[in-house]
Amino acid sequence: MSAVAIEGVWKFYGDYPALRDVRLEAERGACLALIGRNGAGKTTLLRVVAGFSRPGRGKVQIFGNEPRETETRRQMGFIGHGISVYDELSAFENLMLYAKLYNLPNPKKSAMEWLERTGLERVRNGLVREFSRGMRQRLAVARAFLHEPTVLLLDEPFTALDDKAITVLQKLLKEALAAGKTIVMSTHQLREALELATHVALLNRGQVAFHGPRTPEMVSDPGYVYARYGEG
Amino acid sequence: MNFLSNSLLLAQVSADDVAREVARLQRNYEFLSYGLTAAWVILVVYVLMMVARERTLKREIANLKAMLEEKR
Amino acid sequence: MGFFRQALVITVKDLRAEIRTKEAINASFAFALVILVLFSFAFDPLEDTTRDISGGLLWIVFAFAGTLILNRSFARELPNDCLDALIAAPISGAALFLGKSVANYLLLLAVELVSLPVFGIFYNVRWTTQFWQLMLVLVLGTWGLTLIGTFCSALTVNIRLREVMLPMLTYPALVPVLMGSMQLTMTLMAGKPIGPDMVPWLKLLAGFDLVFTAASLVLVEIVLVG
Amino acid sequence: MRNNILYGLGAAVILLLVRDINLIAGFPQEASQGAIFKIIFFHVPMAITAMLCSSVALIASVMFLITRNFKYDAVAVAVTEVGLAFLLGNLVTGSIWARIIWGVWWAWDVRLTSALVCWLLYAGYLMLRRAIEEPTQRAVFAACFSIFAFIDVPIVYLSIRLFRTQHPGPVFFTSNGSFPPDWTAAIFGPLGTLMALMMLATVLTVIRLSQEDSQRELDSLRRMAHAM
Repeated sequence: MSAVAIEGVWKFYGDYPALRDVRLEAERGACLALIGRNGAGKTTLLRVVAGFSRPGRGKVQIFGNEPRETETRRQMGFIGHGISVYDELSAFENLMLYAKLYNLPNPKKSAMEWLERTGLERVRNGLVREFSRGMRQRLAVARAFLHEPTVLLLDEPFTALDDKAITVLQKLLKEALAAGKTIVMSTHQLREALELATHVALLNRGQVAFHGPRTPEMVSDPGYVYARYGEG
Repeated sequence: MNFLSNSLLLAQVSADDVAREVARLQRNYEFLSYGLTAAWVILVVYVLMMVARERTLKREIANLKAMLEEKR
Repeated sequence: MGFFRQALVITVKDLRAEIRTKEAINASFAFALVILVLFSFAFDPLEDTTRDISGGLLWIVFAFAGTLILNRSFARELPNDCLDALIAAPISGAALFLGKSVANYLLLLAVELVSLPVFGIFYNVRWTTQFWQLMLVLVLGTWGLTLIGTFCSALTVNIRLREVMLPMLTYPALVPVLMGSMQLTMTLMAGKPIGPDMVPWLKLLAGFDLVFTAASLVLVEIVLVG
Repeated sequence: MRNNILYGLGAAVILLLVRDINLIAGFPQEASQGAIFKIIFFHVPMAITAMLCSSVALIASVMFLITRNFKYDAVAVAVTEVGLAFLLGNLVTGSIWARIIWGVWWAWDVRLTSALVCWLLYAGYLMLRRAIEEPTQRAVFAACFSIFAFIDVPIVYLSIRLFRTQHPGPVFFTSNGSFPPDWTAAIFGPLGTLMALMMLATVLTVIRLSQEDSQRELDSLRRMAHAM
């Protein structure tokens, strides 16, 4: 059974199909990079996979389950455009909040552990409002990894990050892949993403224009996929 | 019998009463006509609003289609 | 983790964030104060007739002040896309909604409890004579107000003109709650206890609260996930 | 085809209304209220049509939430808007009637007030729709609000009835024959004003529905232009 299976998904905005019959799969331990132009449907697709919006037709399965099932949600981690932590709370309080929501056995221990792994343990009682951009982003990463998800959904993960955050994230993602977790990410930063990716899917106007394993050519020339499979 | 009682009643009313009654009836009719006119005016205005919307919709669709052609 | 514990976690989070900034609660209380003062120009505060309608004034103040708190409720989730993370977390939309409603409820109750003595002083009303019955009305009426308000706050969260839309949607829907609370409060402010003739109003308030608690808990999942 | 049926229905409505107005003009005046009482022949059926519209809106909204078919969403908007127009007619005629009978334009009586609150609620529905741009979200949120509004209306009515009872009780279907049977037939009969107004509402709804189709075409064109 594949970790993430997208089976003939259509998503409509009114009558306009933002996704047309998308069929993709990602095995356990695979990293699928979704590439494509702005408005090609990458974010829409990720949101459907994450269960934030329902597909108009077709279905998404995470280890054979619906994305909105409670058990599935426990296995999924999502990093979107925003950092999804509260400015008015401290770093520690933010992580404690999510640890409790995910019903972790020892919320305090998990929160402390992830503060350490993202290098935030010294500022754990500072309010997020006073954090620098990089610190906020590292906290966002800690928030997403806190409950040890087995499926990671990342929407443009490298876009707004500073160097330190990119290093932290890449290290964590590599560890996750090595541990057999599954990653689906949409990206503009072809170089960083293609280094990690095992598979690549090119979306064009809501359709899958190309889907296959990542080849060495793609890494050496990030424009390769676009050039080869086109932009219509 | 009916005629008799009616004429008896009529004999008791003064000219003032008659005038007041006529005025009341007239006011009644006037307001009835206001009411009915208002009801129909509302519906007609609604229909006119729909026509106007139809027009703007058509125009916007035409504009957008032209723009999409242009972009292609 | 149980449904109510999840709701509690959300409530605590909202209250903590609000108490750190005090944005909504300060604005709400200041607004209540201003309206109380303005009303004193519209109606002579020392006349007996004013005291008769003072219960009504009070609830208008609460409804206005409440909107400020309710507006912030879901808007607080916007800046960092926090709502996404909450929806992704394994808790039901109903628990999320209940938690937020309770947080708003407590905040609004706090504003109301602070406004009451001020109101008593300004309008020379002895509001403490039927204290516990007044509290009962406050508890029931405010729950109806927050419930409808929080639901509409979720509906209007990402539209332009949110601040205008929320009162437009909530106030007409709140007519039964406001009317009931006003009637009861007017009686209590006059120093009379709730007699048998006023019991239907209490029933109406309780019924409204029950019906809409059920309806919004059922519908909110659809609103949040689409 | 659809247009022909529509024109036919429209013509039938006009004929029916002409017939009814003729009939009503021929009726004698009501004993205590005089000519103004005849406003009831439009005042009441307008209210009933509006109520029916809100029920249809509820059913359409629920059906939309279950099936996610935008046809139902279109029905819900169309019917709500037409219902609002009819309810406004009901309010205005009621107000004019009140001016004669009670001497004031607005009496704050139970039914008038609940109708007004109902009107405000559904006007809020339309405003909410205008404010939301994304079509799916617009339809979902509007459907939820419509359900809320529908639940609210009876409670509003109940509360206002508790508040004051000043309106003359319902005059139909009671045995004290102040309302003759041929008058009842002029409203509720198969050729009565109620039927005529309901047909009119249907015609308007169908026209509004086709506009909603154009609206959706417009939405998708916008989205397409945005994506390019």
